[in-house]
Amino acid sequence: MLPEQNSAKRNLRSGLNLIFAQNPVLVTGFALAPAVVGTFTLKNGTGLSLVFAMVTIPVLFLASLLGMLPEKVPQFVRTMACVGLAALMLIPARLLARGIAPNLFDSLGMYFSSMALNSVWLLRAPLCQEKKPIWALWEGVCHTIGFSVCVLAVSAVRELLAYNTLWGHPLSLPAKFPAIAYAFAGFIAVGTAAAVLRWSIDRAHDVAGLVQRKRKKWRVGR
Amino acid sequence: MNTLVGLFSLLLTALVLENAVFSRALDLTALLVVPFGRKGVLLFGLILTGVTTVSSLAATLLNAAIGGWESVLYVRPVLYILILAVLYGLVCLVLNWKKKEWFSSHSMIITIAFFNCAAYGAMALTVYSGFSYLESMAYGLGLGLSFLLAAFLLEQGRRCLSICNIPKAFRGLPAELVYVGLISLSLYGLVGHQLAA
Amino acid sequence: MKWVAGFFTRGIILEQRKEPALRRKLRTFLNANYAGMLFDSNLPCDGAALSGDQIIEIARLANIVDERDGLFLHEKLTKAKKMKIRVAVGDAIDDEPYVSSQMNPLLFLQKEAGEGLRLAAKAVGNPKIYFAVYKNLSDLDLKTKIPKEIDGVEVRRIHGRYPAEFRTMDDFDADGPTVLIGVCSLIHLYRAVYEHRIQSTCFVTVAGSCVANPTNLEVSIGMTPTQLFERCGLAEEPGYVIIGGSMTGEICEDPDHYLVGTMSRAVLALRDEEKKRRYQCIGCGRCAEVCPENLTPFYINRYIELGRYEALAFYDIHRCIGCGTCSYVCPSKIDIAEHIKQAKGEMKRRRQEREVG
Amino acid sequence: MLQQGQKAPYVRNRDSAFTVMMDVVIALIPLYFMAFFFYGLRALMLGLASAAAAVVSDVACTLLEGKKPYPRDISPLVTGLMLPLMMSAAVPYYVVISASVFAIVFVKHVFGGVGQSAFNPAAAGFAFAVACWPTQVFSYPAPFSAPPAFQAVTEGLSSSPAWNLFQGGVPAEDVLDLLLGKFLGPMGLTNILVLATCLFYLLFRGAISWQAPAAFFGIMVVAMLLFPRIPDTGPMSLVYEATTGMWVFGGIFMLNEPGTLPKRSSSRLAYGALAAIFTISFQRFGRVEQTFAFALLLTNVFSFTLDRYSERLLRRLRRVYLATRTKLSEKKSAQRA
Repeated sequence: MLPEQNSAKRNLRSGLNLIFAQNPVLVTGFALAPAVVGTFTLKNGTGLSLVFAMVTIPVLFLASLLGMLPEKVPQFVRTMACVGLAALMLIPARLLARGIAPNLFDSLGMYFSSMALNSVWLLRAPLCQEKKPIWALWEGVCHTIGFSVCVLAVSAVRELLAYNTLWGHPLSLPAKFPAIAYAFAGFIAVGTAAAVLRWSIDRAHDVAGLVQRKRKKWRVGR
Repeated sequence: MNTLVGLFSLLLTALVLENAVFSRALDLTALLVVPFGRKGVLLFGLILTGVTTVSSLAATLLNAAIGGWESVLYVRPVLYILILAVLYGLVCLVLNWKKKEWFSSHSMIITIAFFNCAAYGAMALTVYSGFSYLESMAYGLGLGLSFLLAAFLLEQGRRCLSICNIPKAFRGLPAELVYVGLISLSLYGLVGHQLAA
Repeated sequence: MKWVAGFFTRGIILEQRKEPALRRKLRTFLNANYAGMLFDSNLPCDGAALSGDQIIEIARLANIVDERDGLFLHEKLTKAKKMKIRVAVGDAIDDEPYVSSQMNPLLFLQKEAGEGLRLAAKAVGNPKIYFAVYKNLSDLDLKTKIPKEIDGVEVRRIHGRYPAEFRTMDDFDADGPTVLIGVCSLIHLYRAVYEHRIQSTCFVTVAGSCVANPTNLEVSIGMTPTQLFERCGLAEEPGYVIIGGSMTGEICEDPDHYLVGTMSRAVLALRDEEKKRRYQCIGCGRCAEVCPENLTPFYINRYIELGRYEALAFYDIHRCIGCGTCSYVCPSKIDIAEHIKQAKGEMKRRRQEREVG
Repeated sequence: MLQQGQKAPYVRNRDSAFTVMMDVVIALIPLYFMAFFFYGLRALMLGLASAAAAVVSDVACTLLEGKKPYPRDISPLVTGLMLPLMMSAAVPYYVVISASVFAIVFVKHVFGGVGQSAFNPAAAGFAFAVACWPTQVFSYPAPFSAPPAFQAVTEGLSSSPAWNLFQGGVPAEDVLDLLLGKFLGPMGLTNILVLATCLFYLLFRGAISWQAPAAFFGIMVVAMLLFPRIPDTGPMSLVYEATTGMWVFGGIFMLNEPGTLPKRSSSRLAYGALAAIFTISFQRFGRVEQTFAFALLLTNVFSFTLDRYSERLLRRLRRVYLATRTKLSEKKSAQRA
């Protein structure tokens, strides 16, 4: 374990960054498949966030624990162990999903189960092996929040436009765009969301820079 | 002869109509984000094709074995993934034994090629459609090749986008997503009115 | 080869706008102190009595510069003699609009031009001789007739669309190695041989939308554009002044002090009536349709704008002859030719830096 | 110097981006005239709404990108005017408006605006409308039925002969009616004679080049004649397909959209051929009755590639040509010596 991998301040900050500035879906581009196709209703989005949380947090934690194993154990064995855990976590996730909506699993189809193989933990697990379990857990939580923010926002907008409903409750809007529920609109929606996020981060940076400069000026002036 | 034509049309269906990337967004991360390079994408696609072919066959076999046992419903996806894990373990063992250096430099590509939505999707879709053994293999093959087709189209798209004056917010991933989305829209003319499952 | 260079050429059909300068008589406009400077030589003032080497020697003594490429005529002739030239062509092509400073002297000083060409031919070993004149002069006056033969020398017309000068070689290539010599320098050669005159003048077209009486002038080297405009009269204040052709010439920033030289060929005072509107490139690809070298200026320009110079080699940017047809046709009024010129300079600079560093 | 910043060449062509696009707008006017003739005021109002939506969203996007709007750039107008012509005259206003907003925002401006669009905005806008509201776009009022200008049209709508063809049947319409455009169909593109006139106008004005449409129409006509998809003779199949299909309009207006068309003439030929092949295969295997717009979107992907391969071929030919020329001249001089 490397010491700089485990400094508290650094880990806290990098975790919080995952929510917006380093959003796993919109900025880094992980786990795009469910975020693109599965997010045509808000319920689906919630279900995806749920299964993401159920899979990613424990698996990253496990990866960090596996990091304590001796060097001799080859990497692919650790990966297999993680895959096994991820697969098993699908069962409780599915039971919980029934609580949200009875037909959630069917409406998500294969995307529900394929979340067990999401690229977030696949690509992050080797790095989490160097971390303390607590920080791996923190990273998993932050990844989940980042993923949920993106997926919930996209799915809410898509449900509103495609069906004029939100969580199944009808709302009156001037026009219905049924095609927004299709895959192609998912691509465009996620792409646009990524652009909007990037644009707002840029603006936020501008504002922060302005504030800092002003503060400096004020100090110099005194 | 008839079966051959049927298999071929199934392969084409998987290749174009139900293209892994454009109609289901499978493996989009590997296509858009992971920096494989051109050769890496080709290697990835080939391994993926092998994985989808073998795993869809395995899924069909498994399904025949466990049959219509209702309470197995919750376990089925878990079993699919465990099959993948076993296949992965076997391949890694062999490679680790025979070609250690090549394996250590390409282990990331192999890992991602085994564990992704496309490999899982091939298994789930073949079982869902109730294909026979040959059909499921043809479908898995088509699904893997469809990734290569999408990678080829996206390569052209990237070149085209590289000389476009794209607004700053859209540069990179967002523009590529919209690009894939518009190709997907063009394939809507073939597929027609349906939701991806 | 000929049909390739004729009908199937790529390029543009230009309004030539050579009239009225072309039909007007060639006038002289000389500085008193320069006129009639002679060089010392005891060679006879008779072309028939001179040998080839003596003619080259006279060209050297008279300091004649070929207005076509800026080379000294004697150097050019020596080189041509070594190459065993089969064809010598008096170049009066003038394919750019407004410019007629080679055709006009050819038409009005026929004897001098013809004799000059024969002298030059003698100097390089008696090849076949022709004059070359551009063919597509659609808006000529009825009075102006370009004869089939000038002083016993056949006049060949260069067919095809605008950038015609660069493929003149192809038209004569069938007969063997060819040398192209500007008509103005041939006239000066004649004068040097028969009168022992040093070249102290050059032929210049003064034209453009702001010039009251467009004329071809024989002027002393070293006059300023302002003086020439005074001679020909200005109808209105010029928007900008150009030295050289209207397609490839350069802006003259300071017409009061610029000195007109052998290579100037034309001094144009122009003024754009409309405000020049710039658009974004709409990607129509007309530049690729007209490019005489069959390049794709669209992509070249796009890569230059993006600053990706490494991609330019693929598009064969070094084959660009700088004719400006792409900028001419561009409906978005983008200065593609200028961009390519700058990019070439930039690439050269970078290459040198790499070699040094 | 009164005028500054002039660059060589100092004489320029009179055509400008404005006139090039204005030619397309002028070519669209007779189609609107036909639409007005058949369907009255509603046709014009649809065009106006769509064009206004396109222009407004274009200006908004330009401002959002932090650029100055340029009023002489009328490319959104062209896109906006093309879109309603392809739809039924009874289509609700929100369909055309959202189609043109989609075309401008997500197809044109995402990829950098005018001249840089990777996909044809009008085709994408139409495809979006079809994906969203296939019934509204494809159910047509009868000609001269005078649908109300502003209210929603719900009655007297039925499918067009293109639907019959799509189902594998032979249309029942009179051939003369088909040729004159008097049948149920998209509001602006039923009259093939007017479309042909537009094609010749655009070709004559130089607003479009001949290569892409020549290859496209050549292959389409041959395919329709030799391989009819309905149980009828080749010429009749051609008449049916050409009059009812959108590909004639598309091959004239959408295929030649300058931003997406390849730049080299040889690749334009290949591009037209590719578009034709995709259109035909989409017709045969697709599940939408008008497939040209979708096929064109797929063709657009290859535009840059075709140019690149054409350039590569040209480079090779150029080098071979130069090498043989020097060899020939060397041989000649050797013979002389």
